[in-house]
Amino acid sequence: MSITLILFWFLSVLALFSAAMVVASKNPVYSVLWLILVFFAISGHYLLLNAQFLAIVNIIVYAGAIMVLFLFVIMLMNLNKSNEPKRNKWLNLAGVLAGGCLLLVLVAALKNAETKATLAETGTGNIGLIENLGKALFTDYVVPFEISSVLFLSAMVGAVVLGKKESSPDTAGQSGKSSEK
Amino acid sequence: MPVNYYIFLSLALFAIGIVGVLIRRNAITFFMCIEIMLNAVNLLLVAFSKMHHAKQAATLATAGIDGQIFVFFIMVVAAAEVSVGLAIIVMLFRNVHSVNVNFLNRLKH
Amino acid sequence: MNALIISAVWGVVMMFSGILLKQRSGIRNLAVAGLVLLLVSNILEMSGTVFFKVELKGMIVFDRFALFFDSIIFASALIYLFLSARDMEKVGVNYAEYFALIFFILCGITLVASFKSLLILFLGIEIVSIPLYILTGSEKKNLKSNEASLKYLLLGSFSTAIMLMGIAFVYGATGSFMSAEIIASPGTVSALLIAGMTLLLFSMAFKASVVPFHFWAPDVYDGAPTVFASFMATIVKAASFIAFIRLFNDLFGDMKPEWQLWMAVLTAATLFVGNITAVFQQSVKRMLAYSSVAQAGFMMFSLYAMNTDAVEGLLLYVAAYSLATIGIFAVLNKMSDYTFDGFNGFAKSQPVLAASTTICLLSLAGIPLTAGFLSKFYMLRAAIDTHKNLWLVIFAVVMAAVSVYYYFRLIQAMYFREGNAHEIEVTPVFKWTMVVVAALVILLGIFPNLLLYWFYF
Amino acid sequence: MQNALQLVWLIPFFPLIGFLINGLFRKQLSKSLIALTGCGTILVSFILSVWVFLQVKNGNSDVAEYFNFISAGSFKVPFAFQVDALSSLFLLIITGIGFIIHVYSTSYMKDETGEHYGRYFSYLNLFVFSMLLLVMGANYVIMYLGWEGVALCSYLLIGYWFKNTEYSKAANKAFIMNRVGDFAFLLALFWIVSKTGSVSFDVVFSKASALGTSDVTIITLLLFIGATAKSAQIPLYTWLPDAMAGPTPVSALIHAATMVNAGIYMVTRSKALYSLAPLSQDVIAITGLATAILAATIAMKQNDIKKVLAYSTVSQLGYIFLALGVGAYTAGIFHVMTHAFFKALLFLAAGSVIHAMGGEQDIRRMGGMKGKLKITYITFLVGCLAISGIPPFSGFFSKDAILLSAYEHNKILYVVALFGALLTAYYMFRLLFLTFNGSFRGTEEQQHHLHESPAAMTIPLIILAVLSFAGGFAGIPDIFLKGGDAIAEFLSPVLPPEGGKTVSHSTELILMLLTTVLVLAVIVLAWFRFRKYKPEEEKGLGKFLKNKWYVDELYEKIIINPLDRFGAFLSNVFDRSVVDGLVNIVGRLVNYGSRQVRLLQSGQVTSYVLLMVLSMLLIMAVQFFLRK
Amino acid sequence: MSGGKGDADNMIPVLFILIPLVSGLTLFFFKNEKSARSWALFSSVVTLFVSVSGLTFFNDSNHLKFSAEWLSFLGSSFSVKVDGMGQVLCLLTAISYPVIFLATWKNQYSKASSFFGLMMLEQAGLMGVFVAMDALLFYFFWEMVLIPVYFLCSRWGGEKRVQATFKFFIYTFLGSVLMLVAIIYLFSQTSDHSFSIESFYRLSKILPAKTQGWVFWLFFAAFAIKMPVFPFHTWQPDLYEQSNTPTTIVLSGVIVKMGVFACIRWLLPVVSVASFQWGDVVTSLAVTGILYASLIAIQQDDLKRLVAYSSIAHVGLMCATIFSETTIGFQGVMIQMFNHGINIIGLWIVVEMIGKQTGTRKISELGGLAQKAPSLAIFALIIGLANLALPLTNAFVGEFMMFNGIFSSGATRYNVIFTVLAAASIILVSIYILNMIRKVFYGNNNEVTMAANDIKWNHKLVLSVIVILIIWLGVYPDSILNLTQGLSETILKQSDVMHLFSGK
Repeated sequence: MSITLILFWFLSVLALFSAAMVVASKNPVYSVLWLILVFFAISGHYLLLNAQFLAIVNIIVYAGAIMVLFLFVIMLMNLNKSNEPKRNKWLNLAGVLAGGCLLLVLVAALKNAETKATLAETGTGNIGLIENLGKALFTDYVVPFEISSVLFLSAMVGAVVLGKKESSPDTAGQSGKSSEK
Repeated sequence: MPVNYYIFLSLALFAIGIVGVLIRRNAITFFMCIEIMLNAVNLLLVAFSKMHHAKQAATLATAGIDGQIFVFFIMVVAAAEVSVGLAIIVMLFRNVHSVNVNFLNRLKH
Repeated sequence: MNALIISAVWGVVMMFSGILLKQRSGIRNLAVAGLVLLLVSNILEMSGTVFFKVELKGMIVFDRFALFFDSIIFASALIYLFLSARDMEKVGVNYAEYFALIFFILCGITLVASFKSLLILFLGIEIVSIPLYILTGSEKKNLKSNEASLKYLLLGSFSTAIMLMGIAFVYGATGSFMSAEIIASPGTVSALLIAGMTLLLFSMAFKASVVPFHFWAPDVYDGAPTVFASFMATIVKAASFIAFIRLFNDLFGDMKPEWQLWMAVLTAATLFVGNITAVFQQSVKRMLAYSSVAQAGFMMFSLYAMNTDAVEGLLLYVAAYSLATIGIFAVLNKMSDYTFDGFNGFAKSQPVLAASTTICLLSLAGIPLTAGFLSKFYMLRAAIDTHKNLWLVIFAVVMAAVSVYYYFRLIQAMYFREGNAHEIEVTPVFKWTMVVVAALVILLGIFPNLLLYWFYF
Repeated sequence: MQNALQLVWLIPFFPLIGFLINGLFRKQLSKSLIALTGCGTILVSFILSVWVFLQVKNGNSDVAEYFNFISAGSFKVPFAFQVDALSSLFLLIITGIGFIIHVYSTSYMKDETGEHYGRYFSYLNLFVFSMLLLVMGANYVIMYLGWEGVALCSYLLIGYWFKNTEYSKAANKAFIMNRVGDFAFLLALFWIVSKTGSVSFDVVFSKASALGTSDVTIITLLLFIGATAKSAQIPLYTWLPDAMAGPTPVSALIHAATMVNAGIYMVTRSKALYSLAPLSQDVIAITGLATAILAATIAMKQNDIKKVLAYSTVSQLGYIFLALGVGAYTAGIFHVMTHAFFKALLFLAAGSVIHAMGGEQDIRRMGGMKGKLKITYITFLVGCLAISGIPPFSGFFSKDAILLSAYEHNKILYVVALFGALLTAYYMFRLLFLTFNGSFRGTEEQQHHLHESPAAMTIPLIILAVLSFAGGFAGIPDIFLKGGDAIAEFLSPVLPPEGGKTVSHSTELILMLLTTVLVLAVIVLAWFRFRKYKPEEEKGLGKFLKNKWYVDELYEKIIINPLDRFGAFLSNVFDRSVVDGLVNIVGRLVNYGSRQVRLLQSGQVTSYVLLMVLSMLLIMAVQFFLRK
Repeated sequence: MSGGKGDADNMIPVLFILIPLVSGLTLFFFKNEKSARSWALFSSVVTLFVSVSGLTFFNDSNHLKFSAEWLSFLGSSFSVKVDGMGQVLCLLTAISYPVIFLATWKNQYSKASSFFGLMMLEQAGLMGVFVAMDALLFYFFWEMVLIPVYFLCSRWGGEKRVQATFKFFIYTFLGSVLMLVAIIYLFSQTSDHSFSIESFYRLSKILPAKTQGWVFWLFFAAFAIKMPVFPFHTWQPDLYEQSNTPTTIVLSGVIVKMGVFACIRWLLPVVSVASFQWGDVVTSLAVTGILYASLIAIQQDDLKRLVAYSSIAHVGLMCATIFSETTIGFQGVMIQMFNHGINIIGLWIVVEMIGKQTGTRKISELGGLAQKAPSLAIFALIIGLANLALPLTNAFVGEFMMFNGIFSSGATRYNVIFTVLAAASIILVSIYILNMIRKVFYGNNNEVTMAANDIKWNHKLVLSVIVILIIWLGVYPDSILNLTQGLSETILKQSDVMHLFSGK
């Protein structure tokens, strides 16, 4: 058993377990922490696949930025186990069963796919390096890259719209009332 | 590494994400589960990109790079989505002091 | 290309207009000007005048179909602005920002209408979706709006995840995101590709609010501020369908046997649930929400049939449906009471508006000599041309008869019930725009080639 | 003169004109003008009919075609009139008797207001017009036009006093019963059309022999059912007695000259068909005889002067059908003619009585009127003698001819028919004695009021009495006068005599004698019984007969009531609950479905996702594992 | 669409549609009730004039045909033609409108301009249905009739009008859309991808029997609901009872003929094999309906409902006759469409007058009206007698021919049974008509009828026109039969499939 394989299994188990714990934890703060662990495990996989740039970005963007944002929000709201909503046992069971079945169906469908014998190269290949990716991003993918700026702009505007205090509560109140009817 | 492993791993993660969506009522956790699903997709894309690279590197040195670029864009979008999403959740929390996704059901039937 | 860049730029312009212009009418006029510019430039592009030359690497292709569709969308949006721009003031204080978001959405729509790469599709859909989450929640103090926004966000991102998984599978099977290369990829249809296709089907069905992925739609349309609900239910829905049809026509056209049955099943389910559920609604707004689901069922026919008729018909359908729904929503927006009873006696107090609304409703119900009829006609014809699953067509027309029930309930309320429909104030512009809408609906119903001619010329 | 016969359209045309003038200008015209128009037009028709009769007697006959009434592909119905012996004879009877009745009416109805007077005469003219149409039609469709026309007129005239609900009910009954017959007639017509492709008499009769026996039998039976309604035979006779609701002259018109003869005319006209269908002939004979007896028994116990006469009509018509059934068409027609005379006489005389009594019709309140109403009495007596068949009154000859034919055909028929003849004599003289003999049983006021009718009424009576007496001489049997049977000779182009007589002269003479003796005996019996009459309650058989065998009640029970209840069930239960209910259930199902389906929209994000995932699961599973 | 003077010659069918359409649209802008009323009457008289001139001066195929480019990319065109049946029915439509306007001259309507506008639009639609020679165009007009009716009935009428109309509307709409499916399907089967009637007629020999079977039912659903044939009739009595008289008159006088008309033009010749195969079933339904409706009519107390059920019975007979596929039957149906239209218009006017004079339509509350309103009584009697098909009135000719048609039909083995059952209705019809007349007009006055007056000159005029038509066509029906002769034979030839089955 090669080191790669051992690493693969280790990271896989880690990712799956952490993911499961994200779902299972009662306290959202724990969920965030477990989720960060998932991200790390997946970054490990990226490294294994020689996609260093993505591994780093994954840590920075997800674990670093997004998850921190989550944490802030959770803390802002002061959420903890106690105000975690009650769940319906049967519904949960149905959820687990549905997800499991979906997994089963997909796995069964794909286990004999033509990719069965194909390998994803690990350790080698330099497409994941920042130099190559950067080159591709700013040549072939420059248009989508620019377009994604529109996305950010709109997200930014959105944050403003949603976050800014209503200066004239009267109008808002009125309209709110009117649609309540 | 057989690409099947990655497929199954991603699917498993994806499924966990779905299960999470199904059983958690907390909007934030709900959101986190979606992040798990996105990550599963990312992992799969990277694996496929490496697979295609392995297959086609002989003809095209940058074969498979598009998969990784896509992952990059997914991360970008996810970030934007999360920012907006959390803004909405906060706005809601301000109004009703709850993040239970099922707590609000004025809109039904 | 013109439209893509101008819409993005104009979105930014609108962002700043909020700071620079104090007059709301100024903002409004600016938006209208932008939209006119968009429309004109787009029509110019149809005749070959492209302002911007950008190397797109084949990821976006502005073909005739896309441009034509864009023109329809911009024209609809223009009418939408004429009718409803004033009402956005009621929603909240960020007047300029709403316009900015709308322009961003239009930008996204041009993307989904002309994508040749799944990456662009993904980006386009997100550019459309994220501003929509915000617009839905823009009435911040209104709990319904909040709730709708949250539901939309959660379900929307869930569907995004599904879509991405689908894209990943497709990529795995073919090694590319470009439609040309996906079609050209050798070998038989693999399980991976089918799985990807199916997942994409789900997520697109979600965006197009096709049953059983429609659950968000009624709640969101109901909860969102009416002005934006109208925008979502028409222009955005149309965009989803265009994306849907492009995806399945360009990428999976060869795999028709794999998905045609599902299209049929989804069509039937959508028609059934949409129409049947709408019957019992008491709120006109919610009825319209369900009706939009039901109308999606008819649009699904174009996907099911996927032939020339279908594509042509979808364009007409989009135009007819958008016109009529925008009109009705605009009137609804003026009302203080959204229930059917709120419309009682409306014809007495506002005969012109009532007549225009009636024409819009007739169009939605598919009564001949309105655009709605011809578009439905196209759909049915396309479906019948497939020479199979005729039960579906019969089922559809039966459901169309059911739809008459709820559309005509509104007509009844307006005309035949004594009521105290509150005096509403409308500007002459509004009135005339409604008349124009009604006239267009009828004109398109009699001479659809006025519209479709442009598609071919 | 062949072309001249093309002008026969003038015969029905004048009554039509009379109808239009009187009908449209009834408010403007004075009564005398109305009377003049009414009678004048018929008189012109009568004169024309005489002229036509003479033409026909000279051996002319013609089918006058005017225009296409109906055409569809090869099927054509021309509007055509037929002039031959049969129709010309009927023309005479109709216009002649009709004219007399018109004249009589001018006086009888003089108390009516101008408007109603005009209405009355317009109806009468229309009646004559319809009947003329019926007998002149050269095909079954034209005949049918008149056929329903007379039904309409009888409806109008029976319900003439429309304020009286009972009268208008009787009118309805008459029309509807006739419709039942029409229904059969129409079916026969369809049958004829589909088998022969034509309705013209000449074409149909020439093709008749090519038809199968079953076809002919069905056609003839259906036609006969039609005839039973019009000519009041079992089972469709009950309308006729009720038809007494109309003014008395109308009854005379219906019973003597027009309506009831329609069936006989039609059967006679269709002789070519009937002669091919022995079964139908037997049916006709038996029905006719049964009707004759049934009606006679009922007539014995009736107390309404007009009702007695009505049942006697039914009975006499039964005789005529008996004649037709046994193939003695000439005898039948002969009896039609004589019956027209004496029945018109009897009715008009009864009218005179009623007139004198101020509208009273119940014979139990009459009696002893022969002193005051001499002319009426004598003419009535003539009528009674004629109908009873006392030689040499007209009824004797015609009835005898029928009885003889029955004897030739079947002895049993003869015996029963003879019995009927005795009953006739019995009830007629009962009527006569109760009305005119004995002491007056009415009120003082009525007695004071008794008077003979004016000349406009008595002159017609006298004319008719003469005819009733002498009418029989048109058909004197061979044994009395060789070639005396003028009527048979006249009719021979249409109704050629069939075979020789099988009965010897001596037998014939014995039979005549027997009949006469028996009838006289019955009259004597009646004399003793009713000379001094005291009303008494009927019991047992008498009550049964008085209530007309409870036939009306029977019809009510077995046909009308069930139909009515069934209709009510359909209307109130089936149509509302089942047919409309099904439609409404669909609507309610949609509504119910709506209420149920919308529960899916629970408002809970989790359940939305769950439903989405489940559908994904389902589609995936089917896609990958169940298809192919 | 319109051209110079040269084209004006063949514009008659277009004028049929255009005059009411334009006048209807302009009517919506009228403010004054009186002028709206006069304008509507005027334009309907103009239409009548045009239609009469189409029968007389311009009675050749040149003038009665028109075709223009429209929706050509869909395979459709604006092609209209007035053939024999079209002439008859257009004439009926044209006559009925002035008659209705005159008869209801004094009726008051809120928003009269809309009322008359909708009436005229309805007329335009009706004309269109009768002259359309293109399936899609036909469908357009078919629905175009429905919309004004919906508004007319819902807005002006009895208390429960809205529900009754709604039911009617959804019911008929369902039928129409099913027909639409059939039309599109047939279109997709035509060799030249065209909606023209010729292309459709060519299909009858091509389509396999099974396909024809369900296409037939899709079509027939629409027609059966419109006619209506038992058991699709339940909308009718309710609607007639509730809606306003002018609309009811048009509905029962002309609109129900659409179903019969459509069967002849679009059903029999197009799916002739199926029409033959299913003929027995349809005829059974129709015959059941005849007896059923007649029995129910006897029970009705409301005059309007009585007329409604009587109409069901009469139309049922037409329906049954169509499927007998005989020349005489066809001719009978053609003339009866006109006759029944005239008669029932007359009957409605009488009913309306009774209601106007006494304030009630309940038979049980009426009586003795003949003393107060003798003219009305006479007209009622004549029209009633025409309705029960008395000879020398128009309906007799039609019914006689139709019964004959059914009886001599080679298309069914049960012709005798059908005829016997159908013809039994002549007894039932006389029962309910005469009972109605007796109970309403005869007998003595009561307090309801005491105050009644006789009818006015305008009603006398209108009813006289109707009576003249009744008698004229009763005495000389050939004037219409000549018009339709050719068409009946053409249609029959086109739909003749018996040879296919004669082996069996």
